[in-house]
Amino acid sequence: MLDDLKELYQEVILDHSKHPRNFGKITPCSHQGHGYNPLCGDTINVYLELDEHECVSNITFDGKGCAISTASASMMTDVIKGKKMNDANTLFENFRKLATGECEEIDAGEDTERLMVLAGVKQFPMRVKCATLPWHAMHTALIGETEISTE
Amino acid sequence: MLDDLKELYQEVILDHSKHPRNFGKITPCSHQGHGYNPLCGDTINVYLELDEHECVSNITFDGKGCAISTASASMMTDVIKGKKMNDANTLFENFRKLATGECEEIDAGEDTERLMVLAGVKQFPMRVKCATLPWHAMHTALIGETEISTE
Amino acid sequence: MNEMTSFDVEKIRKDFPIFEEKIHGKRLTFLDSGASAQKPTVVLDAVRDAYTHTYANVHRGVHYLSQKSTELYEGARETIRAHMNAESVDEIIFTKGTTEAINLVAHSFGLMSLKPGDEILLSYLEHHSNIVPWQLIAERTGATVKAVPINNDGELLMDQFTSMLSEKTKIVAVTHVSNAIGTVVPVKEIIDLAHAKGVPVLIDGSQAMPHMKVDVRALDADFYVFTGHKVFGPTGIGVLYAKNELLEKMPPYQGGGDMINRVTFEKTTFATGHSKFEAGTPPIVQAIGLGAAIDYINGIGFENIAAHEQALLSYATTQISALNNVKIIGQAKHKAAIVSFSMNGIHPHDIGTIIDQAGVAVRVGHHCAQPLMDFYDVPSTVRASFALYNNRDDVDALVASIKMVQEFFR
Amino acid sequence: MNEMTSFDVEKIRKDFPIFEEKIHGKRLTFLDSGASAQKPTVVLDAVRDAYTHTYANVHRGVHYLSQKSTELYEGARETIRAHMNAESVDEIIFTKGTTEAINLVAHSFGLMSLKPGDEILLSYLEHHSNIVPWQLIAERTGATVKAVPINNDGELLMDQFTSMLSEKTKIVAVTHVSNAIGTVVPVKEIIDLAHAKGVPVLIDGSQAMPHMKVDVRALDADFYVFTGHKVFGPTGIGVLYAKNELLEKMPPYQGGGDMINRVTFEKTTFATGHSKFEAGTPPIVQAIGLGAAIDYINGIGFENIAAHEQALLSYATTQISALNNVKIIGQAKHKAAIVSFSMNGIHPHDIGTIIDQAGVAVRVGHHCAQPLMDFYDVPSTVRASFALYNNRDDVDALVASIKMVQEFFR
Ligand SMILES: Cc1ncc(COP(=O)(O)O)c(C=O)c1O
Ligand SMILES: Cc1ncc(COP(=O)(O)O)c(C=O)c1O
Repeated sequence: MLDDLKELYQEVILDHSKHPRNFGKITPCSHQGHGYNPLCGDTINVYLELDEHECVSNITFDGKGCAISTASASMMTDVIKGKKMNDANTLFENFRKLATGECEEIDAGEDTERLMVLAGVKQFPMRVKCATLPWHAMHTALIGETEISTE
Repeated sequence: MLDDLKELYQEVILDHSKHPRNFGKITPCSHQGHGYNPLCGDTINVYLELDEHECVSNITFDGKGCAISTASASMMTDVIKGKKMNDANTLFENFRKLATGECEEIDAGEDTERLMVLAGVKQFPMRVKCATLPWHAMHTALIGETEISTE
Repeated sequence: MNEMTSFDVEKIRKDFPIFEEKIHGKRLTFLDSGASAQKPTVVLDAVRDAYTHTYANVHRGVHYLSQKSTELYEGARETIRAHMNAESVDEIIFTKGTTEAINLVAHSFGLMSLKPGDEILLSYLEHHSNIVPWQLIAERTGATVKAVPINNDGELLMDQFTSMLSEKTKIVAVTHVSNAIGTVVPVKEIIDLAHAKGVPVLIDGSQAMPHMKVDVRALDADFYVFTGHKVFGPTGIGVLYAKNELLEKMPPYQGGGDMINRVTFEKTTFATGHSKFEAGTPPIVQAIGLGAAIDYINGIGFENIAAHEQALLSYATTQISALNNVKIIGQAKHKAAIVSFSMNGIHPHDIGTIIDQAGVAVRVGHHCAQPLMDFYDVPSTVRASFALYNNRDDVDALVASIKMVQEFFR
Repeated sequence: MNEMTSFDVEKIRKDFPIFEEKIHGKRLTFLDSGASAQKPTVVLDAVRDAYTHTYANVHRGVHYLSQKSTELYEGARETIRAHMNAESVDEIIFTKGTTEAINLVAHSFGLMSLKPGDEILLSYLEHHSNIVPWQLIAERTGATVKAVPINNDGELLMDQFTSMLSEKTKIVAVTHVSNAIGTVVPVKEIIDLAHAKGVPVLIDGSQAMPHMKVDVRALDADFYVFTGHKVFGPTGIGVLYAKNELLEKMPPYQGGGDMINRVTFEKTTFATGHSKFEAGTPPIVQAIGLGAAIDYINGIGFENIAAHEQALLSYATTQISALNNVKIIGQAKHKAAIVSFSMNGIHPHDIGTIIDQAGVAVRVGHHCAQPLMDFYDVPSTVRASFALYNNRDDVDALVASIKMVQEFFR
C-alpha cells in the first residue's frame, strides 16, 4: 500500500513542503495571483516580477496549504524563475496536462524531471487540485486576473 | 374479478347514476355547497332549503361526476330530504366513517341499508372521495361554508 | 422494417421484472408509462451496486469510497451530456425532477429577467409543472403568462405563436410532447422563431426523452428539462440542461453545501458551473441509476424504439377508433405513443376502476393539464400511454376491457 | 449495561453489505457516516421491491399498482410522523434533503414574514445549508443574519443567545447537533426561550436523527428538518416537519403537479396540507426506503444505539487524546459520536490521503461549516464520525493510521 503513497510523497516533495523555497511576499510587485480551493479552504498567493524582456525576474508565494500544494508551489517557483512569460505559460499548460492525466509524458527540457515528480498526484484524483492550485495562481497572475478558485 | 365490481356498481347505484333523483338547481336557496375533486376535475353543487324547524324541506344537486359520485349524490338527497339539520350532519359523519372504513357498521335507522349500499366503495380506496364528495358539499352547505375540495 | 428484426419486444419485457407480477390475478397490461415508466433490471442493479460497493457522499472526500462514488455520479453526468449532446458537463444540472428544474429556471432566470408588463409564452398543451411555476414568478414580477392555443386535433397554432411572440416576450416555455394527448410539438421551429426575436426557449422534454433522441445543440434549446422516472430511471432525479452563457448570468436558486465558494456570515461567494445550482447532497444514487437507464435505451436504439412504438400507436388508434361511442382526443399528425379517449356517458374514473380489475393500468383524470381539458371541455380523459416494453397483447387487452365497460354500463 | 447485552455490533455490521468490501486490499474502517451513512439490506430490499412489485406513479391513479405505490409512499409518511411524534401526516413534507427543506422554509416562511431590519438568528455551529438559504432570503427582504457565538469547547453561549434574541428576531434556526464537531445543542431550552418572545424556531436535525430519538411535540419545534441519507436511508429524500398552523399560512414554494387544486391560465388555487409543498412527482421510492430505515433503527432501539455510540466516543476520545501533536477540536460536555481533530504541522488533506491507504475513511475539509472553521482559525479538520455499526476495531484502525501519518512526516 505504501508504494503509491511513496510515489506521491517522494522525499523531494516532503523536503519542499517542509522547507518551501521562495516563500514570502514581494511588495510592491508587478503581478499577483490568488488561488483558493473551496474544498479544503486552502489559499495560495503568487507574486511575480517581470523585467523589460518579459522575463520572470523574481517569483514568490505565500498562503496556507497541504504538503502537495506547498511542494508544488515551491518547486514551481524554482522552475519559473528566470523563464520568459510565454514559456511560463507553456509550462503551466504542460503541467496541467500531466497532473490531470491528459498527457502521460511531456517534454519540458531540463524541467521535465522536476515536473514529473509532482505528477505522481494523478493516482490521487482528489489531490490533483492541490498540485495545480499554485500553477493556476501563477497563470492568473501572468494573464492579469487576480483570483481563481479551483474545484 | 367481477365480484368486487358488482359490489361497487350494484344495480341500485347504476340506476341512480343513470337516473339521478333531485337533479337540478333551487334558486334562490337558503344554503348552497360546492364540492370539487382536484384528482378528476369533478364538481358537485348541493342546494338546500331549510324550513323554520331547521328541517331540510328541499335538496337538489347538479354538476359533473362519475357514476359513484352521481349515485351518491342522488341517494344522499333522497335520504336527507325531510331530515332535521342535526340529523343530516350526523348522517354525514356516519357515512364518512363507513366509506373510509373507519367503521364497519353504522346504525342509521331506516337509512342504514341505503348507506351500506354505497359503502362498497371502501374496497376501492381511490374512489372513496367520489362517494363522499356530495356529502362533503352538503355538509359545507349546512355549516355555511361555500366550497370544499376533497383530496 | 430492418430495425424491427433486431428489436424483440418479448426479450425486452424480460428486462423489466414488474411484468412477472399478477394484478388481481391477471396479466399486467401496463399502459401508464406516461405517468411513470417501469425500471429494467440494469437500473435496479446499478442502484443496488452503488449502495453496496461504492457508497459514500460525493465531492468533498479524499477517501476511496467517496472518490468512487464521485466518479460514478459525475460519470452519469457525462453520460447524460453525451446523450443530449450538450457542449459541457457544466450545462447538466441534476434536479429532483422536471418540476424542480422548471421552478429553478422560473425562479433564477425569471427573477433576473422579468419586469412588469413582460410576457411569458406557454401553450395550451402544458403540464401544470410548466404553468404554475411561471404563474408564481409572474405574480412576483408583474409579468404576464400567455398561452398559445391549439386546433381541435391538438396541434399548436403556429401562426398564433408567431403573432403572440412580441418584444414583450422574455421567455418561451413549451412542451416537446404533450403528456395528455401525445402531440409532438415542432420545437425546432419554435426555437428558431423565438431566437429570431432574441427570446430564449425552455423545452419540457419529460414526454419526449423516452421516445426520441434529443440533441440540444441541434435544437439550439436554451433550457431543456426532463425527469428520470419517465425514462426508465429512478424516482427523485431529473435534469436541467441550460446553456453555459445563461447559467453564468443566473443567480443561485437554493443555498447550501456544495454550491458555495466561500461562506462567512458577512459575505458568501458561489461556485460556478452546475455546482452553483446543486445545493446540498445531490440524489447521488438516483443520478447513477439514471445514467444506467440512458445507457439501456441507447443500447436498444431510438430508431428501434420509435418504429416499434409508432406501429403500436397506429394499431391502438385503429382498434380504439373502431369501438362504439369511444372518442379519441388529440389527433395530431405527429404524435408520440399516447392515446387519450373518452366514452359517451361513462366517466373516466368508472372506466379506470373497471378495467383495472382486468389488470389494465391506464391513467384517468386531467393528467395535470387542466387548461387542455378545459379546451376540450372535458373534466378528464382515459389515457393509454405506451413504452418500448408494450406489445400488441397490451392493446388487445385494453380493447377487450373497454368492451367490458360498455357491457357493464349497457 | 443492560441494553448492551441485546446490542451486538457484529450482528449489526452484517446488516450492512458494504462491510464486505475491501479498500486498497484492507478492511473498511468507515468513519464518515456524518457525511452520509451506509445502508442496511432491509432498506435496499425495500427500494428494490418497490420498483419490482408495486411500482407506478402515486396519487393520481385508480389502478392497482398506483394504489399500492401510493399506500407505500403514504405509509412511509405515517412511519415518519409516528417516529417524530408529529400530530398529523399533513405536517410531514417530503423534500430532496435537509438543504431543500431549509430553502423551502427560508423561502416560503421567510418571504412572508421578513421585513427590512428584521433578524434571523443562527449560530456559529451551522452547516452552510442552514446559513446560505437565510443569507439569500435576507438579501431579498432586507433582513439581517446574526449568529450566536460559541465557547472554545464548541458550546453555544446561551447568555449570548438570550441577549441576541430581540423583538427584531423573526426566526431562530439552529442545528440540533454540530456536524463538524459533534456538539449537542440544548434545543429545548432555545425553543422555550424563543417562544417566550413569540419567535418560531427551526431545528436542523440532520446529525441528530441517526443518534437520538426526536419528539417534535415534546420539543415544541416549529420546523424540524432532516435528510434521509444520513439516517441509513436512500439519497434524494429528506423531511420537513412543520406545524400545521404555520403551513396553513405559508405560500407554496415550488409550483407544479400534485400541489394544485385547480389550474387555469387566469387563476390557480392550491392544495392544502403537505400537498401544497410537494410539487411534482415526489421521490416515491426514496420515501419508502426512508420509512424502512426508520423502522430498522427503531427495531434496534435508540437507548442501545446511544449507549454503544457514547462508549465508542469516549474510547476514541481517550485514544486520540493520548497521541502526540494531535488536538481534538470541540470538547462540548454533550457530544454526539463525532471527533474532529488536527495534527500539528500536518495538513488534513495529507492525513486523509495517507490513512485512506489503510482503508480508513474519514472526512477532511471544512465540513460545510466555514464560519466554525474561521472561529477555530483552521482551514479544515479531520473528522471521524461514528454510527451504530462502528466498533472498537474501527477506533484502533484510526489510531494506528494516525501513527502511520506521524511516521511518514517525521
Ligand atoms: C447539520 C447539517 N445540516 C445540513 C446538512 C445538509 O444535508 P443535505 O446535504 O443532505 O441537504 C448536513 C449534511 O450535509 C448537516 O450535517
Ligand atoms: C410534460 C410533463 N411535464 C412535466 C412533468 C412533471 O414531471 P415530474 O412530476 O417528474 O416533476 C410531467 C410528468 O408528470 C410531464 O408529463
